[in-house]
Amino acid sequence: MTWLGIGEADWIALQLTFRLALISTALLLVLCLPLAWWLAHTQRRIKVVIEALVALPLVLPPTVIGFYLLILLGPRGAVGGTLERLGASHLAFTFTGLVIGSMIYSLPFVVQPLQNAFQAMGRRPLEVAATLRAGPWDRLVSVVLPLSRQGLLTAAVLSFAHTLGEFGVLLMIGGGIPGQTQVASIAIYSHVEGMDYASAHRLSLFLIVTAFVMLVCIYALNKRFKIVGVAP
Amino acid sequence: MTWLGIGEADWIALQLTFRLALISTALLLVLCLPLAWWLAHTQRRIKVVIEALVALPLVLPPTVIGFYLLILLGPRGAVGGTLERLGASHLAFTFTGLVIGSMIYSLPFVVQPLQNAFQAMGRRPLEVAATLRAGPWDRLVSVVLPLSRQGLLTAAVLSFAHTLGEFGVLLMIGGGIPGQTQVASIAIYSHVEGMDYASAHRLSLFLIVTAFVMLVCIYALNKRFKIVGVAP
Amino acid sequence: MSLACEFRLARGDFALDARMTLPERGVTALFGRSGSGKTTLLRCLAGLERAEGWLTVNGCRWQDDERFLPVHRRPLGYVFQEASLFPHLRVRDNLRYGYRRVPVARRRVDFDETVRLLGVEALLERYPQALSGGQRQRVAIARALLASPRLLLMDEPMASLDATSKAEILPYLERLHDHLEIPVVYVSHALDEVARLADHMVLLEAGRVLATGPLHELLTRSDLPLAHADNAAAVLEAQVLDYDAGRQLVTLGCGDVRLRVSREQAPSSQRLRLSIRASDVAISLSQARDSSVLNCLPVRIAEIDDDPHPGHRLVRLALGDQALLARIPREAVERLALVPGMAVHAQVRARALT
Amino acid sequence: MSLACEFRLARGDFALDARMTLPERGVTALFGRSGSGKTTLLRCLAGLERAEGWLTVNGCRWQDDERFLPVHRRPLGYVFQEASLFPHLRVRDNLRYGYRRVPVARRRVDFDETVRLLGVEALLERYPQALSGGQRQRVAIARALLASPRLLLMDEPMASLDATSKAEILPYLERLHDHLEIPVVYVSHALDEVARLADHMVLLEAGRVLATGPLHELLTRSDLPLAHADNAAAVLEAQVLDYDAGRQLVTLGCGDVRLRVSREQAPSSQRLRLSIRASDVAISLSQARDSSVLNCLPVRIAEIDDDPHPGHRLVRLALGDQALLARIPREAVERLALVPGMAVHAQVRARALT
Amino acid sequence: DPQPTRIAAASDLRFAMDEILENFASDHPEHPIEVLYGSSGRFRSQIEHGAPFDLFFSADIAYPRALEQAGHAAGEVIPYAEGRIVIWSDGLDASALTLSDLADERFRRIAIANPRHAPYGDRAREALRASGLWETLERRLVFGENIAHTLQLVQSGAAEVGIIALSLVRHPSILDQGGYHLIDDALHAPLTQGFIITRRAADNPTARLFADYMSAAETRSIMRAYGFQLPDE
Ligand SMILES: Nc1ncnc2c1ncn2[C@@H]1O[C@H](COP(=O)(O)OP(=O)(O)OP(=O)(O)O)[C@@H](O)[C@H]1O
Ligand SMILES: Nc1ncnc2c1ncn2[C@@H]1O[C@H](COP(=O)(O)OP(=O)(O)OP(=O)(O)O)[C@@H](O)[C@H]1O
Ligand SMILES: [Mg+2]
Ligand SMILES: [Mg+2]
Repeated sequence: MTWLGIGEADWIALQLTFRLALISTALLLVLCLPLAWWLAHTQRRIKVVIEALVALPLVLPPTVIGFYLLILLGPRGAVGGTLERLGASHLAFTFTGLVIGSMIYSLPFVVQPLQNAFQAMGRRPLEVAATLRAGPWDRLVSVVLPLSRQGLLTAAVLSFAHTLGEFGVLLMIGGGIPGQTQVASIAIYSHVEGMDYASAHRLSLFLIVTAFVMLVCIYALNKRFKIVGVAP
Repeated sequence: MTWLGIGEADWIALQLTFRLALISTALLLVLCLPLAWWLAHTQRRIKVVIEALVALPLVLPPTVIGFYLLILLGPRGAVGGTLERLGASHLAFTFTGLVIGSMIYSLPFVVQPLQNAFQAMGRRPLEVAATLRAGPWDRLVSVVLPLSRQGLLTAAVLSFAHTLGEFGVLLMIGGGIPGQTQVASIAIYSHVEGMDYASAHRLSLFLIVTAFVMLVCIYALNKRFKIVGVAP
Repeated sequence: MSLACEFRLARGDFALDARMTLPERGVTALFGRSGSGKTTLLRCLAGLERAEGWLTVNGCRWQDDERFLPVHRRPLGYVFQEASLFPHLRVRDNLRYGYRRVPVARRRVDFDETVRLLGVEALLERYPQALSGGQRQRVAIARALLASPRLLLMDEPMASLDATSKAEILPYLERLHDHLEIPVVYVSHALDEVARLADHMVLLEAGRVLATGPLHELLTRSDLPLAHADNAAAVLEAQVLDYDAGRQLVTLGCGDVRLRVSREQAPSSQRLRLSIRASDVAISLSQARDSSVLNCLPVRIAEIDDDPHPGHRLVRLALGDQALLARIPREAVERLALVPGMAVHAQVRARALT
Repeated sequence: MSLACEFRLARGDFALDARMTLPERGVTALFGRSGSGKTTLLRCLAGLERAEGWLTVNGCRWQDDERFLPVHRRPLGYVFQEASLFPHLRVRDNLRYGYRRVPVARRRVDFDETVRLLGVEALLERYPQALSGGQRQRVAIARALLASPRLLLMDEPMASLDATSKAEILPYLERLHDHLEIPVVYVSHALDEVARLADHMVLLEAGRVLATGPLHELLTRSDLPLAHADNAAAVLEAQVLDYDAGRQLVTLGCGDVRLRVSREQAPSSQRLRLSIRASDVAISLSQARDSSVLNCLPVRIAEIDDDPHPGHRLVRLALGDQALLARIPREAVERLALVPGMAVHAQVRARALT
Repeated sequence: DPQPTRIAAASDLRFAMDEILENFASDHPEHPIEVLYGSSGRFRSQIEHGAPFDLFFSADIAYPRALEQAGHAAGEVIPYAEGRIVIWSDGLDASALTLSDLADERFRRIAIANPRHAPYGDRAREALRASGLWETLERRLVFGENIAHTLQLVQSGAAEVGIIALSLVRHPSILDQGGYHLIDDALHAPLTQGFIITRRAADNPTARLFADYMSAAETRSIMRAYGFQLPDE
C-alpha cells in the first residue's frame, strides 16, 4: 500500500497528525476564546500574571515539557494517578495525551492573537449590537467572531501548523507508537535517524505541499471575503 | 562556580540562550516589519502565497528543518558552500547559524501578529500623520509602532520565548558546542537524558522563573502605559 | 409619566447627576453645550453605562439598585454620535441586523419605506467604508428605526447632513414619532431642528439638569440660555381655522388673535405648532398695511431684556397667554420709546412646524 | 490665481471630475449634498488620493502627470470629517504632533492662544477616549491649525459643535484666515457658517463642479440651488461710513443707499460684509417709520421666481449693483401687486459678518 | 484490541534489529512484534511512566539496570552486545585514519555523541583521553544528541570526521561511502548493551520467545555482521 512512495505506516501517521492538529486546534480555539476575551477586557492586576503564564510553555524545550507532562499524565502523576484511582486509565501514550500536550504547547499561539484582535475591536461594535437586540451569544457569533476573523485565522493557522510539526512533546508523552501516537513528525524523524532519507524527504515534501495548499486556500478564501479597510 | 545549584557550563548556556533570543527577536522584528506591512496592505494575488510560505517553517519537525538547514549552511550547501568559496567559513556550528535557524523557525510568530496589528490600525492614523508633516519614517516611529504595540509585544514575546525553548533546530545546526552553540534547552535535555534530573529541574526552574519574571514585568509595563480603549 | 430616571455617574472631573421625567410620547430635545453630558445621559438610558440610580420606562423598572435590564433586552433604538456601522456587513445587512432580531409580530416599521425615505436604496450592497459621512449617518438612523424601538435615543443624528437631506428626513421622523407613539430623546445643537421636532426639552449643564419642561416654555424663558441664543425662537400652539388652498395659506387662531402661515397642504389636525424666531419679529407702533409681512399682531410688551447680540435688546411680547420673543436693535427701542406694558404691533413671519 | 486643480477619480459608481481655481487667500466654501464628493475632493487636494490630474498651489506644482508631492511635504492642515485623533497620545501630544514638526521659524500660530480659543485647555492631559464628540472635534481643529498650514482643508469642522462653541470659534477662524493669508477650503452644510466665513464658493453635484465664484454671486443666482435653500441669503459688501459707539451701530454705504447694522466694536477695516437672509427681508410699498426694523431701503424688483417653500415666491431685488433676496408669501405678492421693475422698499435686518 | 508485542530499541540497533525481526516474523508468524527506535534515556523515562513497551534494548546497560532496580523489569538484565566505536568520514576514506590523525588541522570539526548523556559519546571521550588527544581536540568537537545525529553531522559535511558506532557504518548505504577505522577497544571501557523484559510483559509469551531468540545462532550472526561484539565471545 505504497502511494506517492509513502508507505502505509506513514499514511497512518499523516492521518493521525492531521486529526491531532484539527482536534487540538478546534479545542484550543473554543477554550481560549473566553480566556482571551477576559484578558482583553479585564482591568484586574492578576491579568499580567495570566498573560505571562500563557507564554511559559514556549520557554522550555518541548522534550522537557513533554517529560514533565509524562510525569503528570502518567500512572504516578497527579492527573494520571488520579484517573487510575478512579478506575480510568492514565493518559500517557494515548491520543488524548497527545491532544493535551499539543494544546498546552500551542496555547500562546491561540490566546495572544485572539486577545489582540479583541482589543483592537474595542467595545463599540458590541454596544451597537446590544442596542439592536443582540444577546451575548448572538453578539459573539454576529459581531465578535467576524470582526476578529484575522486574529482567529492567525490563531488557527499557527496552532494547526505548529501541531503538524510538533515533535518533542508528542514523542515524549506519546512514545511514537505506530497507529496510535506516531505522528508524521516522529515518522520523519525516524526515517532520518534510520538514514532512509528518501522516505524522510517524501514525507516532508508531502507534509509541506499539503500544508502549503491548505494555507493558500485558507488565505485566498480569507482575502476573498476580506473587508477592504477598517471603517474610519 | 556553582550558584543556585546551577553549574558554570549551564550558566554559560543560559547566557548564550538569552543572547540568542534577544538577537534573533530583534533582527526578526526589524526584518518582518516591512514584510508584515506589505502583507497588510497589498492587494496583489501573490500575497496569499507569501502568507502561506511564512507559516511553513512550523509544519516540519524542528529537527528536520534543522537537518535541511545544516545541509544548506554547511560547507556543501548552497549558502555555506558559497561562503567557503568566498573565503569565509560556513555557518554550521556557529552562533550566526543558530541565529539564522531560530529566526526562520520563529518567523510566523512575528509576521502574523504584526500583520494583524497593521490591518487593525487601518490607514487613517497614517493619513492624519502625513497631513501633519510626518514623513514615512516619522510615521513609522510616531504612529505605526505605538499603535501596533500590542502586536509588536505579541511578536516579541512569542519569538523570544520560543527561541528560549527552541531545541530541535538549534541542536541540529549548532552541534552543542559549550560556550558557542550549546543553549540552555540542549543543556536541560542533556541532563534529562543523562538522568541528572536534579540539574535538569534546577535549570528548567531557573529558565521558567526568569522568563516568568521578565514576562510579568513586560506585561505590567504594557498595562501601565496602555490606552484604555480604542477611540470609537 | 412614561420615562423617569435618576442617574449618578463620575468620569474623571465630570459628574453626571441627572433626574428627569419625560412625557409618554413625543420628542424630548436634550440640549446642552459640548461636554455637558448629553451622550453620557443617553448611554445611561440605554444601559451602556452602569450608572447609579434608577430608570422606569412605560411603568417597567429597567434599572434600580437591584435590577439592571441588559441593553439587548431594552427595546430601544440608539443612533450613536459616530455612525458606528458594522464594518463587516454590507449596508443591507447592517440595516437588517436589528430588523431581523425583532419578532415579525412586533415590527412596526417598514423596511422598504425606511430605506427609501432615508435615501439609502442605492447603497444597500456597499460596505460602510465606501460611504460618505452623511450616507453613513443616514444608514445608522435607518438601522435604529428598523429595530422598531419603543424608546428612541438619537445623538445628533443629523449633524453631518446637508439641508436638503435634513428636509427630507425630518418629516419622516415626525410621522414616525406620531405613528410609533414612543418617547424619543433627541440630542441636537440645531435649534431649528429641535423647535421643529421636539415637544419637550431637557437642558443639561455640566452634568446637571438645568431645566426641563415643554419646549415652548423653555425657549422663551429669559433666565435660560435658549432665549439668548443666536437663533432664539418661540413656539406657539394655535387652532386651525381655515385653509386657503390657492394661496397655500392657513389661518390660525391664537387666543383672540388671528395669524396666517404658508403651508403646502391642509393641516391634518386641528392644532398646529408654529415656530417664530426672535429675529423674525419686528415691532411697529402702527399696523403696517403695505408690507409683505403676513401677520401684524396686536401684542403687549411684557419684558425688555438684555441680549448678548451687540446693539440689541430682547423683548418678550405677550400674545394672549402665550409668549413671543423679538430681537430689536437698541436704537429702535429708543426711537420708538418702547417700555414694558406698552401695546404695539408685532410684524411676524411665522413657520408652521407640524 | 493661487490654487488651481483638475482631478479625475472613480470610486465604484461615483466619479469625481472637478476642475477649479481658488483665490489666493480667503475661504472657499465647498458645498454640495451628502455624497456629492466633497470629502473626496479635499482628499485629492491633500494628496491622500492619487487622482489623475494636476494641482498648483501658490505657483508650485504639487501634482501633475510626472510629479506627486507626497502628503507630508504639502504644508497643509486637514480637519477630517471624523475627528481622527491619535488614540495613543494625550490631547497635548495630539496638538503638538504637527506643531513640533514645523520649524520654529515657520510657525505662525500660537500654541497657547489656539488652545485657549478652542476651549481645550482643560483637556490637555486627557486621552481622546475621555472626550465628548464636540471636544474631539475642537481638538482636531486646533491640531490642524497648529501645523501652521499654508493651505487649510476643513471637512465639516463644526458639525457637532453647539451654537455657543461655534460662536466662539468662528471669529477666531476669521481672524486666523486674515492673519495667515492662506487659502482655506471649507466643507459645511450650514449656510450661516458659510455665509459668515467664505468669500468664494464651489458647488459640487455628483462629483462635478456645478458652479464656482464669489460667494455673494452664487448665493443669489436663481439657477443654483442655494437661492432656494431654506436659509438662502445674500451677501453685500459695504463701505463703512460711521460708527455710533453708544448705540453700537455702524452706518454703511452700499452704492447710494445707507444701511445701519449693529456691531459691538468699531469696524477695523473700511469695508464690511453683510449677510442678509431672504427670510429677513420684507417688502413694503411705503417707507415704514414706526417699525423696529433699522433699514428700509429703496430697491427695485429684478425678478420674481418660484420658491420651493410652500406659498412663497423668491424675489430678487436690485440694490445698486448688488443683489438682495426676499422670500415673500404669494399672498403678499398678489396683495401688493408686485411685478419686476417696480420700485419698492425693502425692510432689511442685516447682520455684519466680518 | 490485540496489541502486538512492542520492542523499544536503541537507535544503534536499528539495522540489525530490522533484520532479526524479519527472521523472527518468518519463524514465528503467530507472534507479531513491533519495534520503535529511539534514545535509550527517553525509553527509560517512558517505561518508568507506564509506556506500553514489552522489551527494552538499551545502548547502555545502565538504563535497564536502573529500571530493574526500580522494579520495572520482569527478570534480569540481559547483556546482548558490546558496542564498538569507529572513526568515520563522509568526504574521505577513514580507513586510512587513526585517532592521532584527528589532530590534523584540516579536520576543523569532529563530531562525537554528547558524552554527557550518550554512551557512545562517553566512550569516544575516553578513547580520546586515553590517546592524549582530548585537550587538543576539545575545541574542535561538536556534539550530536545521539549516535545517529552524530552520523548526520558528518554526513552533511559540516563535520569533516566523526566518532560513531560501528553498527551504523556497517549499514550498506554507509559502507559504500568509504571505509572506517575501528578504534581499539582497549582505549575505552566496554560499552555493554543490555535488555530487559518489562514488568507489563511478565506474562507475555512472545516477549519471552523473542528474548530467547536473541541468543539464536542466526540472530548472533546478524549482530556480528553489524559490528556488535557479543558478550560471551
Ligand atoms: N468604494 C466606493 N465605491 C462606491 N462608491 C464610493 C466608494 N467610496 C466612495 N463612494 C461614493 O463617493 C461619493 C463621494 O463621497 P464623499 O465622501 O466625497 O462625499 P461627501 O460629499 O463628502 O458627502 P458627505 O457630506 O456625506 O460627507 C459618495 O456618493 C460615496 O457613496
Ligand atoms: N474618562 C473620562 N475622564 C474625564 N472626563 C471624561 C471622561 N469621559 C468623559 N468625560 C467628560 O464627560 C463630559 C461629558 O461627555 P459627553 O460625551 O456626555 O458630552 P456631550 O454632552 O455628549 O458633548 P458633545 O456635544 O461634545 O458630544 C465631557 O466633558 C467629557 O470630557
Ligand atoms: Mg456627545
Ligand atoms: Mg464627506
